Amino acid sequence: GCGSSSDGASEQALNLVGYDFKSLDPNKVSDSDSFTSLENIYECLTKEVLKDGKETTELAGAEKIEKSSDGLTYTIHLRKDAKWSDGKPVKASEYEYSWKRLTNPSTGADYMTLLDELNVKGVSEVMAAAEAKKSGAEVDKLVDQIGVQAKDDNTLVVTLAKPTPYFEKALSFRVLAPVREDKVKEQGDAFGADPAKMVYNGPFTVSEYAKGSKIVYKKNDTYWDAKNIKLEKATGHIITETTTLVKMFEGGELDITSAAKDDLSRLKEKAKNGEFQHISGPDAGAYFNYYNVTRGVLKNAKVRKAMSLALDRQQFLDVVYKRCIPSYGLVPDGVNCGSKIYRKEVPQTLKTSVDEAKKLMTEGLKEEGITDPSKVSIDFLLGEQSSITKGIGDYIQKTFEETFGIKIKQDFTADAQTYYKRRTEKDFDMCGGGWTADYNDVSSYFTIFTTGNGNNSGNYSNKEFDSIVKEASAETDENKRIELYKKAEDILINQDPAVMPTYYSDVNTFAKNYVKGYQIPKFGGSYDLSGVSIQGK
Amino acid sequence: MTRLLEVKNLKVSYNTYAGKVQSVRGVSFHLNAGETLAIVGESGCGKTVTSKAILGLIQTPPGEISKDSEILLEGKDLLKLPEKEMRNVRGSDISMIFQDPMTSLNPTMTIGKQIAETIVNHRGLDKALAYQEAIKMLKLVNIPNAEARAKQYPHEFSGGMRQRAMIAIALACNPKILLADEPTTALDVTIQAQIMDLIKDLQDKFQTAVVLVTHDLGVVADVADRIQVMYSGLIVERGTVDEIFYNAQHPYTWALLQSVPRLDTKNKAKLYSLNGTPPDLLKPPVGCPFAARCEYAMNICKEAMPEATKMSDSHEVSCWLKHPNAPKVKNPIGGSDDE
Amino acid sequence: MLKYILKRLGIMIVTLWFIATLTFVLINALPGDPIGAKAKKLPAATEQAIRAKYGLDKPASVRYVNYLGDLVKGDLGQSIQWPGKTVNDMIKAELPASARLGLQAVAIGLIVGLPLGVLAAFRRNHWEDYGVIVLSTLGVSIPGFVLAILLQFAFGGKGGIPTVGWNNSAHPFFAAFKYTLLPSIALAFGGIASNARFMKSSVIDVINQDYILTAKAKGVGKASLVFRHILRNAILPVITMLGPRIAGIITGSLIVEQIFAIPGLGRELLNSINYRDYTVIMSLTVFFAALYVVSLLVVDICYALVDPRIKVTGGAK
Amino acid sequence: MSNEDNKAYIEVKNLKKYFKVGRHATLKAVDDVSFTIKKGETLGLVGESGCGKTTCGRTIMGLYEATSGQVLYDGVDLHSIKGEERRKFARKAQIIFQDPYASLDPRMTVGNIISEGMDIHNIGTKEERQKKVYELLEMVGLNREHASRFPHEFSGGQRQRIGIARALAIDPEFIVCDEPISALDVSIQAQVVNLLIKLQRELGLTYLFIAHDLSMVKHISDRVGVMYLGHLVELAPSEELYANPLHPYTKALMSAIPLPDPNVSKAKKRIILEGDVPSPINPKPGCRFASRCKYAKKECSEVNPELKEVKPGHFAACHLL
Amino acid sequence: MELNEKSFERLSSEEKHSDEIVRPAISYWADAWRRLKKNPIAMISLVVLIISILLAIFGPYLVKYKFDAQDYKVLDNRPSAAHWFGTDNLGRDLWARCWVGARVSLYIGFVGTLIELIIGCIYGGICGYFGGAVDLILMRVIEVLSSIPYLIVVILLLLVLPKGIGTLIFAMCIMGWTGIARLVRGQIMQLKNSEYVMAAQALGSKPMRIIIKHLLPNTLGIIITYMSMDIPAYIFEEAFLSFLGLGVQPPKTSLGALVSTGQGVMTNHPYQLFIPCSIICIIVLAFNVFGDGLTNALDPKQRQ
Ligand SMILES: Nc1ncnc2c1ncn2[C@@H]1O[C@H](COP(=O)(O)OP(=O)(O)OP(=O)(O)O)[C@@H](O)[C@H]1O
Ligand SMILES: Nc1ncnc2c1ncn2[C@@H]1O[C@H](COP(=O)(O)OP(=O)(O)OP(=O)(O)O)[C@@H](O)[C@H]1O
Ligand SMILES: [Mg+2]
Ligand SMILES: [Mg+2]
Repeated sequence: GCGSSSDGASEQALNLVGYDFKSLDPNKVSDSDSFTSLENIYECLTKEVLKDGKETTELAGAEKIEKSSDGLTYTIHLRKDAKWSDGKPVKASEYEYSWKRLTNPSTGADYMTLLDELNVKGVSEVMAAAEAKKSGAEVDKLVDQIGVQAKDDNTLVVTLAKPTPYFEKALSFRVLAPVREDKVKEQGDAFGADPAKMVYNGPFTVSEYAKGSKIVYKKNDTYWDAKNIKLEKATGHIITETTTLVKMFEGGELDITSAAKDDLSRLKEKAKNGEFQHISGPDAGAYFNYYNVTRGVLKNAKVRKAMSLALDRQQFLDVVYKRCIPSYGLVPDGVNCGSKIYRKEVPQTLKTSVDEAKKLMTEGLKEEGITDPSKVSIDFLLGEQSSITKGIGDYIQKTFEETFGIKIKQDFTADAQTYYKRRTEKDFDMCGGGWTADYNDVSSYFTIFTTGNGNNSGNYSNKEFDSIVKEASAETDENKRIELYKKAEDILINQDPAVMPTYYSDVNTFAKNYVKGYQIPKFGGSYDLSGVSIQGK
Repeated sequence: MTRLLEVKNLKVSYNTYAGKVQSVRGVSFHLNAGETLAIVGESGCGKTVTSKAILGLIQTPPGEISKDSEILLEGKDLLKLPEKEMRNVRGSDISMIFQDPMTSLNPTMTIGKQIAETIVNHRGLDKALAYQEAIKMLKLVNIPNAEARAKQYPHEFSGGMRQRAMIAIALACNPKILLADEPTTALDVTIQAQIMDLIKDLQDKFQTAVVLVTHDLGVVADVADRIQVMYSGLIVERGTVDEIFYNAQHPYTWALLQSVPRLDTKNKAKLYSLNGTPPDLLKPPVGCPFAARCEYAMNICKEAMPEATKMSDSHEVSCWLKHPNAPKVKNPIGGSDDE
Repeated sequence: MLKYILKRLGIMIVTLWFIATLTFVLINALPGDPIGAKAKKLPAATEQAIRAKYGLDKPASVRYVNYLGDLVKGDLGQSIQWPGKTVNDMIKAELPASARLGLQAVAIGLIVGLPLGVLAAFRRNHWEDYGVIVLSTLGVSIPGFVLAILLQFAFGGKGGIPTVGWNNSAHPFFAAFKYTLLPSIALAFGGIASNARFMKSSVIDVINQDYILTAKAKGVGKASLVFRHILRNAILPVITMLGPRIAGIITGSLIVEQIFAIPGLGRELLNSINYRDYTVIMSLTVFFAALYVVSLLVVDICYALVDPRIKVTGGAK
Repeated sequence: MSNEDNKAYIEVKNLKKYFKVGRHATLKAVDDVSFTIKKGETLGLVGESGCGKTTCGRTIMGLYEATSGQVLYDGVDLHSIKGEERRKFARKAQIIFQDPYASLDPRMTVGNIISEGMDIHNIGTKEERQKKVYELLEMVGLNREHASRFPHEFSGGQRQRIGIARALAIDPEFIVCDEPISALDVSIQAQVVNLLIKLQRELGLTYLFIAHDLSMVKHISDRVGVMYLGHLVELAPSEELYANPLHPYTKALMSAIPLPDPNVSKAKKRIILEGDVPSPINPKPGCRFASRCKYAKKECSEVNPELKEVKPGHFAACHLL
Repeated sequence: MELNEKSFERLSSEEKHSDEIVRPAISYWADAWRRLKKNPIAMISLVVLIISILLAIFGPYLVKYKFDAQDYKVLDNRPSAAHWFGTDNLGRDLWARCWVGARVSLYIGFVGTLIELIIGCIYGGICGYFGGAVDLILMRVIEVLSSIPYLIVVILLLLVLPKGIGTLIFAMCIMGWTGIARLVRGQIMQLKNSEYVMAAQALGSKPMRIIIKHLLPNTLGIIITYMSMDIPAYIFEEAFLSFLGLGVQPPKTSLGALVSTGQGVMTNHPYQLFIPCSIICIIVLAFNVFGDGLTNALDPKQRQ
């Protein structure tokens, strides 16, 4: 717990929620819990920071990034004072090793295709070879030839196959952090499992870890910018119940907490009185219900649209979550398209209208040859039972049954794995889901709905949409790109709906007044502690 | 003669789901030093309860001892003694051998310790000495190889040996009174003979008064000085051995004596037997409890309890047949009629 | 004795083999596997690489043989969900917490439950008896997870008792003590209730035995009667139940471990089931089963040591 | 009475019944016992408690599998028949148990207890069974109303009579009476024994009467066998045995019979046996009584004496004879 | 007392018995019931149980709200005259929900216990009666079953079988019966050496007849105790599974599901936890106390 011994001088120690990492190997993980750790212990070439309320990309491990005029070659100069926690300098070859390791299928990295998304030269060949089940040696050779090269200890040259507007932004993604080959060789498969055996190049190290219980971050003294890191120690308590977190926050055991439902309004009230700070804002998560466009009445676009129109999202959130932001589009606020924030440029177009919904539904059903809506039964896959999913299920069921007279069957799975399995196998009519971008660009919100994409759970396929998205990904002109995505979003939400948007997630964090500089990154992990300091505790 | 123990009007009842079981309904008797008093009677007539009451081992509740009962040990009333003092009486002044040697010893304690425990309690010896004493006691009751045996647990003893261990416990502190509740029922005749001899020996040595509860008339004939016949919570007849065996006056005593087959009776001849069963102690009859099974029952027997009639100094019987107005009855076992 | 133990161990190995096989079959029958189903769809090549790495691309029969082979070698395998972690590591890291929690809970259950049971037996059909019945049933009639959270809210963060957490490092016993308090109590409730119950009926049994009467007739004092004569005999049946309880409480504490953020094995098992972490489920199952069977054996041996009537060999000397 | 007086009805040949009580321990409860019982006869069996009387009786009934040896009923070996046949055999032989409290199922009515055997063997219709139950109840001195009651409502003697009624219900020819009176007090003992004798007279039953009350055994039996630690040590007509015991153990036994007559009893000289009964588990070779016998010779502890006919009809197993 | 001639006349044998107290012919069950009735605490719990069962059947119809009717105007309302137990986060009436939940919970408890009892008794009976190799093998099966994590089996079954209460009960029973089988086995091992069993054998009974007619009825007391603890155990089991999201599927509900939902809003709406939890407590308590009383009443040792 937090000692009461240090009343005088502010101790630079923080207690907050912690998360279990799956692995500390940056190449291997894909879950936000692990990213929370990676965020604080590794440094990439660039980093995203919130400056004056705006997400901006800053240089971090890189000192200078030179882009060739055709936009295909990036020459990245590393900062010379960057060091690992064992005192060794960070070298360009460690980036090269990491990226190639990420791309090599034999690693089994979840983000194997990342460099392909960034259009790095030679990577698509590797993917093709892997898909074709080529032999290991052949693939290794292809990997070796991809457009990532350490020219010397401090210079990394990356060659792209085509211009990629969001390349520099993506460099902040922790999957692309450098990896020490010697450590990987030494530990083999176990690399990333034991924090004590890891080396860190970020502002913090993991000094103590008990799975399922707590994770302790300690300031990394060899970090090049260590003098600007105020926080000495952060203890993350691994707790899943938010009620417990709130209780501990109010009882003084935590300095920072999130909150949900009734707790949220209570804490907001207290924050208004200045008892502590309320950090809030939109987040990068977009939530929606997939329509399985290949099944039953949901084949009909009018039916899908009708359902999208019928949902009173504000009421839905008031009843179920008591937080979050109603969504009438696909992309949440605060995600960039180039230097502009997409949502600021493109307003949301969907409007709740029960009358129109009813009309559309009747038409749609007629087209499908159904006159009696009570014959229609929609299987709503909700995943594991929790108070939230139960709330969603009950609310949605009631709404659609009352509005249209159709039947909604709440379909819970025994566990998460079954849910994912059924979702991947498209064994549902409607299914809750969502998407959060990995780096600050709108592109991935759209790519997932392209024909055949692995995350396209609703079997959505629209030729026009596909071609627009493809065009947009290589479009270097910011404004044109925004226009293209606007068109794509209109197709996805209005013309030929793929999903029923429900809400965007938001940030609702409370911090004690003495906690300064706490940042919640939009992409990747849950918090960034590098700017935190304790003042006047 | 010194009256060591005097029981006056002992009444014990048990509260059960079914109602109040009146196990002992007013029993009075005395015991002199060094003598053996046998209590005989049908099973369930209150023999065990009487002896437990003397030791203060009736659990209350469910048991209940009537207020006007008295049990005087050398003049002090045991029923009024506080539990603490009663504990000092138990084992040192009065001790008891229980009916079933198989279950009356603590299975998780060595025999030696079980004997030593009494000695520590009452003679104030320290543990080691008491243990030595316990071994001596074992030797005294003829357990061979006592040192080794003392270290064993009850289950490693045979029935006869267990019973002897029980006796050793009971006699460890030279009690003035030994209550032996059917000490040999579970044993066969050869062992039974051994045990009875042993008790007799010890009694001679220490001048212990013995109350022997049994329904084996053979044993009674062998060791008792006086006999008390109980029926349904009451004493119906008492007297010296000879008086009871050769000059019994109560029809129940007659029945008891008659129904035992003798070695000299004719093979397969019909044995004398009593019909019916003893009365339910839940609602004992107002009259003589034996009336329902008595050959000689009269109207009065059902209506009132007979008073005790003194036949001699030591011989008393409670039967309406002894009333001067009652018809004369011939004693079926050939003792002298009346007088 | 030795022979008996060896024989029991032999039977145990067969049992464990059965358990291992059955678990293997069950796990493989579960839909979904640790790789195929994730929030984000993995590239096919990645999936394949991972499958190959964990041998999941081989037919079930081959995997079964490998699995048994590894088990025999004492290698419990690699986690799929937590890359780089072996099950042996997990057990090493997380058993201490679970074991400590479990043992403390059992201890509390005994320390509180047994006296309550004795009290109830001695005061049978008095208010103390009813009090114990009501108290113990109330204890078990509040679901464990509610009880745990209630305890957290009532006592957590007060008087230096942390709401959640654990301390494995530093001073192994005392530093951790405050962390163990609430979860052990939460876990102990069931034990208190059932110990009290069993103890009550077993004490009543013993009180009615003839040898207690013998002891009373000897003039044995109250304390010595209870401690030397009654308890020793009454505790035997309680011992019998203890073994499975200890083993069970380690596996059974999953909810409490989760609520109190304790790095324990129960939570690990729950996790692994949720994530279909094949190797972890199978190995933990076999490990728990082994624990269970061994504890049964230990209890039997203890029982024989406490009760002189029971000879494990069954024969006379 | 039977008309074939001299033919053996039951023949027990070298019967052995061992119990395995541990890995290396065998309890020889009945060890090589042979005898015969004629039809209509009562054979008494006495001996120390634990000497194997009950086991012997139950093995003869087929309730225990014999370790070796034969039990012939009218020449048919009981232990060679199996399954349904064996179950049918139950109609010929029945048993009355030692303990009247334990041998009646506390949750069955007396009527059901008595008719159970008839149900099993499908004897008669429901009404006939009912009638038979009433007859039996009256025969053993209870009344009809008792049929619908439960055992706990009866006294020990009454229960023992229910046990007798149960045994009689399927018209057996042979009854093993396993200490049917030892749990009862004297006045009731007499009732039961009288009943058994009456039934034998009326129905011509054959009894194996087990008890350790020697006076009672003498009273009821035609011949008496004496057992000691699994061995049959003496077998003779009852008058003869009591008048003239040959085996040292029998002698001790006879001398120890307590007599309900103070003058005789106090005057009587008892043979007090030294030592305890040895354990029947893995017994030593030789005469089982040797360790307590004051006449024991070297031979006694080495060779097991055979049961020989010492006088006509009087058998004994002792090296001294 | 007045003595006259007549007093000393002999009684005839009928007269002797005229006032002999004959206990009324009372059957075993009537006797047990009579004894149970004398135990006030057991009777109180019996009444509580009956009321709970009645409420579970009729309770939901005492209010005009359906248990799954949502009303967003009354979200999370405290108990009031309109909603006796208040409302939940979707504005559903908790009184109706609690009793519908109790119905499901009790149903699960009773049916589960019944199934378990049947399997457990037969299995345990066979183990106990035959002993030897049969017992050795069958007991290993139990050992194996009780070593497999319960959750795995439950999840597996919930995945493979169609969803519903039936499946839930089946999944719970499949592991649950081992306890009672053990218990019955132990009892029967003791009882099979009773003389009345041997008497039945002597009459030529087949083993199954002996198990069913003699052995099982005589284990009744302990079986009832077990049952009185087992029914609540099922209610809990379901609550536990509900906590993990594996219990009864919405829109249906159960006491367990209500408790696990209530636990999430404990700080802000304690009544949502407190009410269903109290109902569980009361039912469980009543079962336990009643079971205790019933065992006492059926115990042959306590009989007079
Ligand atoms: N704890 C008890 N609760 C209720 N009734 C009891 C209790 N103990 C004894 N009784 C009753 O008291 C009566 C006398 O019992 P007691 O044990 O003294 O008989 P007994 O003469 O010793 O018989 P036995 O020869 O069978 O030992 C019996 O009817 C018995 O049922
Ligand atoms: N089922 C059994 N398993 C093991 N040993 C047994 C079994 N039945 C009896 N014995 C043992 O066999 C021996 C003979 O027992 P049995 O019951 O035949 O003696 P008994 O002569 O009838 O004695 P009692 O007079 O006490 O009834 C005893 O030592 C007994 O412990
Ligand atoms: Mg008695
Ligand atoms: Mg016997």
